[in-house]
Amino acid sequence: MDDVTPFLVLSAILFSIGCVGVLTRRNAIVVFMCVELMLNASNLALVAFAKHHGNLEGQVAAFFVMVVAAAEVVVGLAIIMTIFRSRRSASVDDASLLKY
Amino acid sequence: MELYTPVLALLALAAGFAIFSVAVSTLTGPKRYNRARLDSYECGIEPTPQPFGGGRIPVKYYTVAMTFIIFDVEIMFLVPWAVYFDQLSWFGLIAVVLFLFNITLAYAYEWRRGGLDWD
Amino acid sequence: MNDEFTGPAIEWARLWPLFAVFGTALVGVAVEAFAPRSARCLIQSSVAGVGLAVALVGTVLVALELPERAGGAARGDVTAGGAVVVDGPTVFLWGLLVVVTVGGLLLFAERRVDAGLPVFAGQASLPPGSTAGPGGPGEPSYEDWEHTEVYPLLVFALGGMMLFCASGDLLTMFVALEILSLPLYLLCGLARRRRLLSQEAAMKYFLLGAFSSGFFVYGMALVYGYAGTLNLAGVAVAVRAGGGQEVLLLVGAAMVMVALLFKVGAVPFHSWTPDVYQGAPTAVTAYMAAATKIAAFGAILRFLYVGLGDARWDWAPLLWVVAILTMLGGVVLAVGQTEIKRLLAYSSIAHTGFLLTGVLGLQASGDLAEGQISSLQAVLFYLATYGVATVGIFAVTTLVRDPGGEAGSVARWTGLGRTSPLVAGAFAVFLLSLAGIPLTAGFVGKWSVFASAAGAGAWPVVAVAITSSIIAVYFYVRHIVTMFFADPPEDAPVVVVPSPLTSVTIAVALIVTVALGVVPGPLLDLAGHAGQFVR
Amino acid sequence: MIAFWVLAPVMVIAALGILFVRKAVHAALLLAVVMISLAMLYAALEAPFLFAVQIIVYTGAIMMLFLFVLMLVGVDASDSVVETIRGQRVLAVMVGGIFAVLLGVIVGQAGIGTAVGLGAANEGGNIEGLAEVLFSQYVLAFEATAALLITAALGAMVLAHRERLVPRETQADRAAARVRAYGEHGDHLGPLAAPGVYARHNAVDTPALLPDGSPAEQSVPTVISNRGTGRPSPSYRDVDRVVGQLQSRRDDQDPATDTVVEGSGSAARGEDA
Repeated sequence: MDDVTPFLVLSAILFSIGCVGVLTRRNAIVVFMCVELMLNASNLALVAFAKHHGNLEGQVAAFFVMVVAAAEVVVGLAIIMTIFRSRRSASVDDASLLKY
Repeated sequence: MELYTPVLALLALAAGFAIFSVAVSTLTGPKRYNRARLDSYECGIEPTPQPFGGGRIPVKYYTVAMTFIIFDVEIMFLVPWAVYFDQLSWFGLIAVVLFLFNITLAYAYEWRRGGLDWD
Repeated sequence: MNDEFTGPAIEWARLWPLFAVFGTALVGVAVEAFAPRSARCLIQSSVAGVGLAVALVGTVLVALELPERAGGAARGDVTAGGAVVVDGPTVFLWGLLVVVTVGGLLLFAERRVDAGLPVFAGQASLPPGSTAGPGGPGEPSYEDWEHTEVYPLLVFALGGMMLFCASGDLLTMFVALEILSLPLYLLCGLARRRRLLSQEAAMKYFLLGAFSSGFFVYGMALVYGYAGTLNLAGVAVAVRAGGGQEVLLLVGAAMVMVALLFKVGAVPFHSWTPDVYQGAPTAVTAYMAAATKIAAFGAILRFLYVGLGDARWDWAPLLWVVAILTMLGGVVLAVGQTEIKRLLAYSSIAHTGFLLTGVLGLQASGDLAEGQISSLQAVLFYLATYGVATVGIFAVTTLVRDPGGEAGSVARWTGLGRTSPLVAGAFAVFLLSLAGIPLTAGFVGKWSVFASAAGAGAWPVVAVAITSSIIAVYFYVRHIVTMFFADPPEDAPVVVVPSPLTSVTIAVALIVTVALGVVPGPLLDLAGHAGQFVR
Repeated sequence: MIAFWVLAPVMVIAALGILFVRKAVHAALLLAVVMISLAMLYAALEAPFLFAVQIIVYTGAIMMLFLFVLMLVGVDASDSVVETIRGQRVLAVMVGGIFAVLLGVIVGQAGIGTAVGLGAANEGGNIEGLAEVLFSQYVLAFEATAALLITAALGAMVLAHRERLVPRETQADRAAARVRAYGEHGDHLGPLAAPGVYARHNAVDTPALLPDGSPAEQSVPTVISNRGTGRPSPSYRDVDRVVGQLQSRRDDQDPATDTVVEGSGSAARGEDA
């Protein structure tokens, strides 16, 4: 347990999966979940690096990221919900008045 | 790790019980579905306010969920402060009181605007 | 750990404009909570106005008192445990942000352009199209209601921006990024007219913004992995010491830059810009087009110059590519646009490219020839000219209206110069400034960023910049020509006479744009006087 | 390390699942799996406080909000697989490439070295250590977070809360209005009849029977009658048939047959029950 590399690899995998998810999924709520996955992966990296460096700054950063994510989720889901109520669809593509 | 064994055992037990009960009731229970059965209430009072569309929950409760999240986050900030209170002394107290005041302002706003009214 | 805890020194004397802004927003929330509806709009806008005035005065006072550092090359202080750096560039950007926000506030409070109705939706939680209340005509309805929450949101966004360009560590920068973004996401979705478009703009902006902030956090983690600290000065120390896993630093810095470049709308992270600029209420577009760019360029400069200044040769080539792509992408896509706001959005993308050209002009202060414009000075000056012209030009677009809202199509503006020469003339001046025609502020700005980039040896980028400026002149001038030398259509849009709020905004922006073009000296000196970043 | 090797595959599979499941609610549950596993990894990485925060804030609050919104917009909302932006998947593959690079970078650094470990930093307790960092370097960020939370509250209220145009109607107002309606139009003053639970049937979707045998349609909850759910018409027809039978017997037969009718009536009741 002296080497945090496996944790970093895992966080890289999760981050990339989240990234691919944002680009391929069409449901706004699922897209947003993939963003949350990315943030979680980043937190894992922060906590792993905190252990690596032996200081707690990384953990505090991860804590802040969680808190900020909470506020972001409240605002974001409110926006997604509003547009769903207007259009009765949560698909990113159905929201296409603004293309080109 | 030994410390966590009972916890893990309990987790496994709880998960097993949950899965078992759901599975058994699906397998053996009678299945009759109609719109009245899938309604929020099969009988009783008419739910107010009515949900929009086909959803089950009125959008109004979003503010309740939001309030929960805000206070949740607030408590998470209070824990380190409370644990380390004797060292943080006045500086920490002022910082936290300022923080709490701000959150309370948001709460006052929600309350005054009827975000908490139950109708 | 077991030592006695001592709180960090928080220098109120340097930070109080920031606290004044946040305090104003909090007062705004209290007004929302306790003031009666009818009085709210007036109280809110006055509270915000007073708060901004206090912040502006405070910024000036703070600027006058900044202690000199490094033998006069820089001035300022690191405060709040290294989280905030108040130095010359910071206060310059603060002043600029507050000024732009005042413009935004005036546009927010405008009522006369839309027949006495406010700019924002009466009740955003209602689906678009469902207009009034339950009653018929004469019954109470949401029609003349207004979300006065927009004022505290505006001020919160300003606070976030001020913190953003002053943050001394990546975590504070991240929190500030969110503080400035969340209100803007919300404001984008609150248009009174064309609600669906507005809500879609908010959703796109939000989803892509959240995506980019994911990149920021991961980049922050990798930089932390490299340096063992999130503090930019600490990162600089680690970079100078060398060793460690360089690649962590580079990937991390690249990811942080992705998020920052997203905020300024650089190609290839620009796709949100036209949609959001078009969908958002024009007052919000005016504000965020100017202010977000100012704040985010402040953060980009600080991150690159302070944190990664010694790794310049690692990031400069990548930034060359981004700058070239951004300029070309912006102008090429702008040529085919038929909507005014989209046209301006693409032009703002091109301006991002010009600003990045200026960022590339970073040189060690020893390499700087006597009297040569430093890149920081050039970018700060460019931001001022761009910000003022942007607020002005979007303010003008609110005036030309069709029955259903603003006349968005370029074709509708045909012949406007004949029917209302004043409005068309103001629009033309702003366009010329954005194009960088001499005797406007835009020219001086462009000239200074190009000069500083050329001085640093970024010749290819400067060549592309000049080429794209010429293309840009083509479509700006084409628009001016159709405005003045073609006949107006039968059903020409109405040009409304705004209240003094909008008129003053436009007039001041116009005067500043022309004045900075004729006598750029004082502001250039001021930007130069700001000096370097304090580490 | 055992925890890691057990949880990591689970997390990767769950995360991949988010990419492929059709229903949003399944994606949410898979994300919850990832988040809870992550909490356990935090415990393994000497971050007990974050272990708790991850569960409480992320799994408890954020996922709750996600599921709440899914319930709100309908759990069945699933996305179409039709590709609307051409080259979308290609782009995704490209991002997969970036992923590979990223992964290669970090694995290539195999062993960024031995971790220092948090033994020293956590000596006085993990939460105490965090508090010290939080209240020194990041105290301003902490205060600024309040701004973020207020923004969230403003946003939720603006977008999800509809304010009242007219003051709230109290019970007293409603009672007064009813009496006024009774006085002016002679509207029914008392409560409506209960549904037909005790009349001929034991479900609320059947109307009560008035003394003359006709159904009291107002006794069925409007929710049910508006949606046309349940079984409205058969019971109505049933009532008509029985009433008709009663009437025809009464018209042309002697009283003795009444008992038969009652018998058939009770048989019908038994069926329905």
